[in-house]
Amino acid sequence: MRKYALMLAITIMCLIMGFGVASAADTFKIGGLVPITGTQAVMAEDLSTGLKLAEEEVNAAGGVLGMPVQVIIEDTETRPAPGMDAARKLIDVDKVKVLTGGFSSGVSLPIAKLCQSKGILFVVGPPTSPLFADVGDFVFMMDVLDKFKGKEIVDFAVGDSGKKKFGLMFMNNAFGMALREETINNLKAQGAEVTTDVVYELNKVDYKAELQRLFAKKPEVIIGTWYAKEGMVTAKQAYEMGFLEVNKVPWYCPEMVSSYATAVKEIPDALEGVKGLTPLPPGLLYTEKFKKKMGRDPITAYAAMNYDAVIMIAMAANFANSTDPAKIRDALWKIDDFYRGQSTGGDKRFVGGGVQGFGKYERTIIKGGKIVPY
Amino acid sequence: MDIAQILINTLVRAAELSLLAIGLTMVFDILKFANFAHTDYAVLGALFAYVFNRILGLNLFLAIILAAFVTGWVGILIDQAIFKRLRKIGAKPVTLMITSMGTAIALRNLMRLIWTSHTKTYAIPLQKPLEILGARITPLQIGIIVVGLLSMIAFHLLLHRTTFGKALRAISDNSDLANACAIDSEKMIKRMWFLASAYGVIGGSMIAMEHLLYPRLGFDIIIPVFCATILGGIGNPYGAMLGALTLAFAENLILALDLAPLINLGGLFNVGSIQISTGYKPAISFMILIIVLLFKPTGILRKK
Amino acid sequence: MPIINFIIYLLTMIGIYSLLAMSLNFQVGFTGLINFGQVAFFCIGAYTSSLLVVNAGVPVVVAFLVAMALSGIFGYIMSIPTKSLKSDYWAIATLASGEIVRLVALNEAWLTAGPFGVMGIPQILKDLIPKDAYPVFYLLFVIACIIMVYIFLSMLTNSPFGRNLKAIRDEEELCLSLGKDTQKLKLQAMIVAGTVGGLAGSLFAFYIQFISPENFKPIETFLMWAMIIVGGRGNFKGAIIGAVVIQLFNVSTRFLGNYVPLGSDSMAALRMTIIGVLIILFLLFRPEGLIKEKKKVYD
Amino acid sequence: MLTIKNLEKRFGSLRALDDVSLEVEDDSIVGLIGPNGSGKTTLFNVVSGFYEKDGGEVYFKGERIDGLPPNKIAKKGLCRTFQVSKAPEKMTVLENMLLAAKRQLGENPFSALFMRPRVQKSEKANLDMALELLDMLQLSQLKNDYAGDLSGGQKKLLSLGRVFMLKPDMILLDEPTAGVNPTLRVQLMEAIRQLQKMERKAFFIIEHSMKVISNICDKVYVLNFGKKIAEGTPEEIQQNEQVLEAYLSGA
Amino acid sequence: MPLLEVNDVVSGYGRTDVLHGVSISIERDEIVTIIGPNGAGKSTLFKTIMGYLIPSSGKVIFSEEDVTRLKPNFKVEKGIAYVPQLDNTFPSLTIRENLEMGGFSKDSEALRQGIEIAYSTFPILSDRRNQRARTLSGGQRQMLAMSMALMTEPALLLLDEPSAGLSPKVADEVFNQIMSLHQKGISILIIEQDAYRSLNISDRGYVLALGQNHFDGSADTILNDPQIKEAFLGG
Repeated sequence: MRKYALMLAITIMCLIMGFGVASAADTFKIGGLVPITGTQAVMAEDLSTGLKLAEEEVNAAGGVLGMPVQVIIEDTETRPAPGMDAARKLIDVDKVKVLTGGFSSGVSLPIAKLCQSKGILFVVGPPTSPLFADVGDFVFMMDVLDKFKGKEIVDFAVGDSGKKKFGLMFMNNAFGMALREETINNLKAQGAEVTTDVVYELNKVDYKAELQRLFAKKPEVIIGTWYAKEGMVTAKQAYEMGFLEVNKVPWYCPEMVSSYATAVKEIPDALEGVKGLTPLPPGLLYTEKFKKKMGRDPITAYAAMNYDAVIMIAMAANFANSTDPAKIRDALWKIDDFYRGQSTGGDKRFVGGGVQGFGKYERTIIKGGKIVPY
Repeated sequence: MDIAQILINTLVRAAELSLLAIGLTMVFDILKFANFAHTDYAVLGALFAYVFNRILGLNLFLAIILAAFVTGWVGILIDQAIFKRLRKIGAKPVTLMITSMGTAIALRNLMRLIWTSHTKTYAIPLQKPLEILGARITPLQIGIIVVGLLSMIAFHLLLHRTTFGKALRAISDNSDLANACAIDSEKMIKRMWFLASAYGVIGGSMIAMEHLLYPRLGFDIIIPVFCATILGGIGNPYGAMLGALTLAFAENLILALDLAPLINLGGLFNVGSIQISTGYKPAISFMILIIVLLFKPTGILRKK
Repeated sequence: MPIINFIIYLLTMIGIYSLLAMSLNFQVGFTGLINFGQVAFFCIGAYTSSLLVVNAGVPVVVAFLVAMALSGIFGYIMSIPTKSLKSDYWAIATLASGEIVRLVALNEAWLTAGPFGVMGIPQILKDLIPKDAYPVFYLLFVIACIIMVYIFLSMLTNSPFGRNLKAIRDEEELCLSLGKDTQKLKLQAMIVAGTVGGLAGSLFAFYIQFISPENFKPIETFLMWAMIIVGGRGNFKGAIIGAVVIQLFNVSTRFLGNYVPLGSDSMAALRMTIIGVLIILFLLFRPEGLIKEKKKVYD
Repeated sequence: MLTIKNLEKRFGSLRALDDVSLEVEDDSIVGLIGPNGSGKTTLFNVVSGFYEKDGGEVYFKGERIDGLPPNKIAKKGLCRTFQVSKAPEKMTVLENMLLAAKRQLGENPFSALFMRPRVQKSEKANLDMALELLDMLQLSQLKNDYAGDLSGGQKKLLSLGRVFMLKPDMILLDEPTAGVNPTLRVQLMEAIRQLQKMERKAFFIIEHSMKVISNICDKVYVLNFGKKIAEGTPEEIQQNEQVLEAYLSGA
Repeated sequence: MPLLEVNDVVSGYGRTDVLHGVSISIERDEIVTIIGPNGAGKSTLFKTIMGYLIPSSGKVIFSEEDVTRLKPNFKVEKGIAYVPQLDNTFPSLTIRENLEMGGFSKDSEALRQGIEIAYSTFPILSDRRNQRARTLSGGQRQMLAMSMALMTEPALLLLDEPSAGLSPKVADEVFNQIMSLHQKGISILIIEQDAYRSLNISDRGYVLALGQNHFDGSADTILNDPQIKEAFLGG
């Protein structure tokens, strides 16, 4: 009995000490949700850096209403329940009024609903699900919707290859399936045929059977998207199975950077000639800052969205001359015309439902181990 | 359906899986529990090999051998620290199994603490595929199949030609009697852990070479390895190889199968091609596992 | 007071997990069924109740009951192989069946909306409760459920039925020789456990109001196991204490970041390492857990 | 009461039971003897349903019972004890006794929950009976100890008590007196005989001690190599040449 | 000084003691039989002598050396060999491999010689050397088990019910073999349940009951003691 009483006491002490520190100082706090562990952990460092860079920059420029900005980063573990823990902790314990970041739509959606119901502003960073638009007026998005991305990639692939038989390969999660749906709709609208439509489970090490299936019906063009780990394995295996010969069957990818950022460094030869969309370039300013801080190139473009989100929140708060989320919300609609962002082509104007309407995607190709404009 | 390619993919995957399955089955055979941490040992070894290869610049082959050696000792160390104590207090196999689950979680996250979650690769160039009978295979894959095969033969010889192997079989048959034959079973168990972990490392490094390497890899491969082991009959090393082959073949074949002819019954119905959704691929090994357990609980090859 | 809100949230989650841990303890601690697929009950309960309400407009009470029934039926299905399988083989089979349930939820998009998850799960009795009091109301609701389940399970385990289960756990052959249909008993135990798990799933779904297959990965089962190992098997207080300890530990490490100079990735890795080590240490040095199984004494 | 016809059981090439036929009459005590490894326990295991037979038939009260699972056979009133007594580790002696009681209402989860008064009433009755039996077996001071902590002899007694709780029509006892101290052993035999007389139960006993056998058995069967080599009254058996040769080897 | 001395040993499984203070001793060149009913603790005594069980009190002394807490494999190296009751061979190993296991601690030359001796003593083993042990009949299995135990050239041989499950004829053969081993200078300790045959070849005997010494004396005394005869010999 004594032992467990002691343990409980220690745990509660930890909690109380945590509370004590968390509720200190006179700062403007922004909650940053980052998938530090779990399936998307590979990008965590970049995503956090995006947030931290913006924080430093805002503070160097005088902060918000004279207060320094503090971005409190919490781990979502890429799972909904701990994501909820993180958001609750930020809102209830750290008393943040504004949240940003997020990665998987599946993790961020319940948080968005929570924010809406509590009157907390949530400027969603990388997630792209159209469902965010329906949540309510406290939710904004920094990335372009799948709807736009789907059309963009189909336009690119159909126009560029001039072929009509498509094989699709998308990951089996909210992001992948939404993109797949938009892609299929757009392909049908363009009169193209989908011969095979492969969905794959994340975090496996062998995708040969899926690739075999993808090519079983002899598609003429491939459209597919991955995360870094799966992109690397799939590219390697496709190459080794003779499926990655872009002069025979061209490959298009709606998410070049997140799919191939690792692969392009490790196995550039395999990916030579793969085309796709890049939500970049992140402004030179951002890339340089990132390089200066981390001493390397960013892996993912999504981090720039986190950066933009923090800057825009700070600008809006200053513009509204208030830290009230509702006022910041209204101000966001007013400042979006003025802000040249670092992500998705720089245009950060919101349209109905608080989503990005004008983001541009650059058509890119992999050449000599680099993603370059096509 | 491209049978030749399916066969080659099957062989490569089976070679990797069976190296891992052998270690698992050996531990089960001697200590009678399913070691959930087994693939994590393998990944730990693969990460050691990465350190030797990429950071110390050692030849990859040497790096893997060295890593297998180091990890073998880690396996012994963990056994001495954890499993031996449990054996001493006469814990049930189920307790050992749950403990190994705890060990797996601790080890996996410790690796993440040390090496971060980022993916890693060895210093080997991208492989150009060769064409054989219309199927593609890379030299590395040929190497994997050969190493797999050689390791299996070595394992067979070890079990049947060396005193240590015979002693292992004796302990597996009847450990009390083995003790009465002056066989120091604790010493043999130590060596067994060394061997199981080392074999795991070879399998793990081959997966790392052929696919990717990251600390969570152990968790992502444990189910197929378990499946192969049980499929062949736990405690039987040849069963483990057969199980690995069967599983690898099923995974590759089932996704390629077109069920339409089965349902159309020679023109009775007219359905287009019906294929199992690739989203269910991870379920294949589970389903096979459950079906085998239901109808032949001892696996394909009955033990002894 | 926002901190109070956070504590209420935490307690609610602890409550839901302690239901799951109690259900698992009923299987492991009382019947000796090593279930590594406990998360399946959680998943089935959550999906059934929320889909019935969201898609079919069924009243919440009915949805809860159907969810519990369905997950009980799944318990029944899971119990069938115990007839021919040894306990460790069965354990691995349950691990597989837990994953299969998740994969079905992920792939049968026509029913479950696949990876997008079930949106728009309404709050129970939303109109009757003032908004500010709602979290407290739900917490009380969960606590009421725990008390009910606690009484329900204690009554069962203290009855001749529970005695039979304990006998199966300790000496199955003896039980057979005394004319007990052990297969039927296991089946009944799994149905009971499934029902409780289904209740926890429903409570979770209607609290979070959004569920997706990502909620139901094998790691959840592992956490439940950690709870009953730390708390102690063979009694339900242990399950609750275990849930409190593990959940508090999980959350408190979020605050530890303020003091320990470690990155968040390392922090999270460290947290899981510690949970793993905790399990090992408990099994090695205090196998009965924090709270021992109570001896039933007659006078 | 029990009729066994041409029973066979093989383990691989070993014939553990080879064409064994025997009978146990209503309210009689029958002994089964034979050297180690002669198939006595195997016979019990087959009759009580723990092993599957390879041939032959088993009838109990005129009903065929071979092929039934052990619990069904036990329910029909044919119960057994084990050579190495089984004792659930974390259940007290009293719980063990109550466990065995027959047709308990509370064994069904529904009635356990919703018919508590009646369940408690039957528990009370069972409890009284259990205490009485424990008294007789001299275990009552241990009633709240874990069964796993008992000594081998005490476990034997407990297993007898459990079987009596079941109120079966016939009991198979596998070496009931091994490891039990001699004074208690006499009492035990006395108890068995009384039970047989008062309640008209049949007993089928594996024993090593000839003394026990000749004291209480009406009839004895002798097994060797899975074959029945003799049957008769204890006196007859002790005179039987073949038995002396096989079992008492050279005496 | 006796070869083996067991002094007032208390031992058992887990928390349950089976032996409550048992003492026996064997001189060199003796055959000693321990009899007693099932559950008397005979096998427990052997397991305690061999070191599978560590006694909670008491001592086991072999060749004037305290070996109470030594693990079984070291006891074998010291010169005690043990043939368990029924599971006394490795069924999935071949006969030759079984013999190799028997002589596990020997170097290869000694091993080869040992195997040759075993083959010449039991030609049937030689004929079936590459077959698995599970194919052997009961008597052959017992011979193999004894040959395995002899591979270590022990000074003391512990036999747990050597005639269990054997037909009288085969049992006679086994006992003849035991006699001839004894003539080679090996001391032998036998457990028997129904023990006429083994008492007949023994010098002395012990009667164990309920985990305690009940009686000891020369084999003839035991065989002719009417009380023991009635209580333990089934006569």
